[in-house]
Amino acid sequence: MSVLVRTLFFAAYRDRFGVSELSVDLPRGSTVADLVAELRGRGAPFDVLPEEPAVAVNQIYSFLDEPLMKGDEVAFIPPVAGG
Amino acid sequence: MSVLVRTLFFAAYRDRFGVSELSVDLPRGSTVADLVAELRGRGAPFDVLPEEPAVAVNQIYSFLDEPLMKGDEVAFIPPVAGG
Amino acid sequence: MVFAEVRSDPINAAGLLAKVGADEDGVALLFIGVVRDHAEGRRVEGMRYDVYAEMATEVLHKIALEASERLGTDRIAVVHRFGELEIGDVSVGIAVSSPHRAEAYGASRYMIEEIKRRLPVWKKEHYADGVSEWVEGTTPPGTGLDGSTHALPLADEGLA
Amino acid sequence: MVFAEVRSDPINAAGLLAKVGADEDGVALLFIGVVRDHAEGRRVEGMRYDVYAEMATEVLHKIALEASERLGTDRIAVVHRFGELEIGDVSVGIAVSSPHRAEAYGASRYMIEEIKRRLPVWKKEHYADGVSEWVEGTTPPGTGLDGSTHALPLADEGLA
Repeated sequence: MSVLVRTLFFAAYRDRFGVSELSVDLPRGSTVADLVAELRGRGAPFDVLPEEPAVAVNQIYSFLDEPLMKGDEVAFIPPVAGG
Repeated sequence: MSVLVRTLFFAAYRDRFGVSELSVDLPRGSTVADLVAELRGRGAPFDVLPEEPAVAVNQIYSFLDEPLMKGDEVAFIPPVAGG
Repeated sequence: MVFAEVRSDPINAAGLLAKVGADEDGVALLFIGVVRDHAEGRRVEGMRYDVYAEMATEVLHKIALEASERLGTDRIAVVHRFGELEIGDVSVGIAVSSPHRAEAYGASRYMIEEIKRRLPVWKKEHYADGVSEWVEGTTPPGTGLDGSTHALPLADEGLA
Repeated sequence: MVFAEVRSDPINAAGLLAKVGADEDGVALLFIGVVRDHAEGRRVEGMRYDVYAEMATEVLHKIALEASERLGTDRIAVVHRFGELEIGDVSVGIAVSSPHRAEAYGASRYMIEEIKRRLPVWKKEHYADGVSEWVEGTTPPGTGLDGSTHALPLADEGLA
């Protein structure tokens, strides 16, 4: 049993990874931290992801211990600079 | 020798006194305080002038000990309410 | 260049914004004072602003110059209206622009506070019951004997 | 009624003001953020704003609702633009109106500060020398392990 989540990359992340979106399969019970570890484990260029990046799960800012469900949208949020 | 000054009344003062402008003759060496005393001494309606009103001499806010010169414009300034 | 004006014609708020702004500015701020339909719980139907025009123009310009120090730019346009105004009419407009926002907010707020403190302008509210009264205001600083404020008996006697 | 929008089309600042205002309001305040020609001493020729559009719309609306509590009215219109912008283009517009000025200034300032703190928007500056770089931003609160901010190695590696 696994959980398929949709990850989104913006701005500097997207430029660096060359993709704006990625589907990632995770073991059931995984958290955002597990997703981060999975991505970083892929090596370059994903290993430049911080260990504790800012994320939004389903468009809500979340902590890294947030459990992930099937179909969740996890966005990696580089430091924001609006205004 | 006397000093002729031009006094201006605005807003509530003007409504109360029925005039917006008055020429007043004062002894040489008079100050704004002397002008106030002269006006208050005329009795109603001028006696409702406060003893220490806000004034502007030649369009600059002034204290009551300001000496007056011939031709000075002395405005009695009710509490302001712009904006 | 600082622009300060006291006028009886309507204020064009968008036009004020157009007077400020520069390529180096990151923000612009427009404050608008509007005649509202109530005051101290009473229904207001309109207002008359009286002004000591020559002095007010000078004072407004001085306030703008002071604000310019805070703003860090001279891109300021401020206009105060006088005469008969209706609900919704703009009585005062203040536009500023500067590279950064903190200065813009500070300078804008400074101007409206100083306008209320010392611009020689008075307003008479027209209430729904037909009565009109001068709004109780603020004694400008730097007046009187010692700069302190004084209760004006005129206000107490309900000079309307 | 609070209006919050993230859009790629130009922002009509005067139109924002027209969305607020009521007979009971004595003031309106319009804040405009504009693309300026310099940043940290470098000459800027333009800018690209990226946005997480669906989330940004939600966050912007939430910020406006929070500001509404401070303002005391729901007369707020806020728009953030994304896409390619030129010098002088409006990137953000915030209009509020309320009976009194202190609340208007407070709510307006609150919104721009919160927009900079947590709106999922990023800007890439185009410099005169042909280089483009993502502007170093702010890690939003309520993220990471404990809500603290973290230096992002990405920024240090000069990801442009």
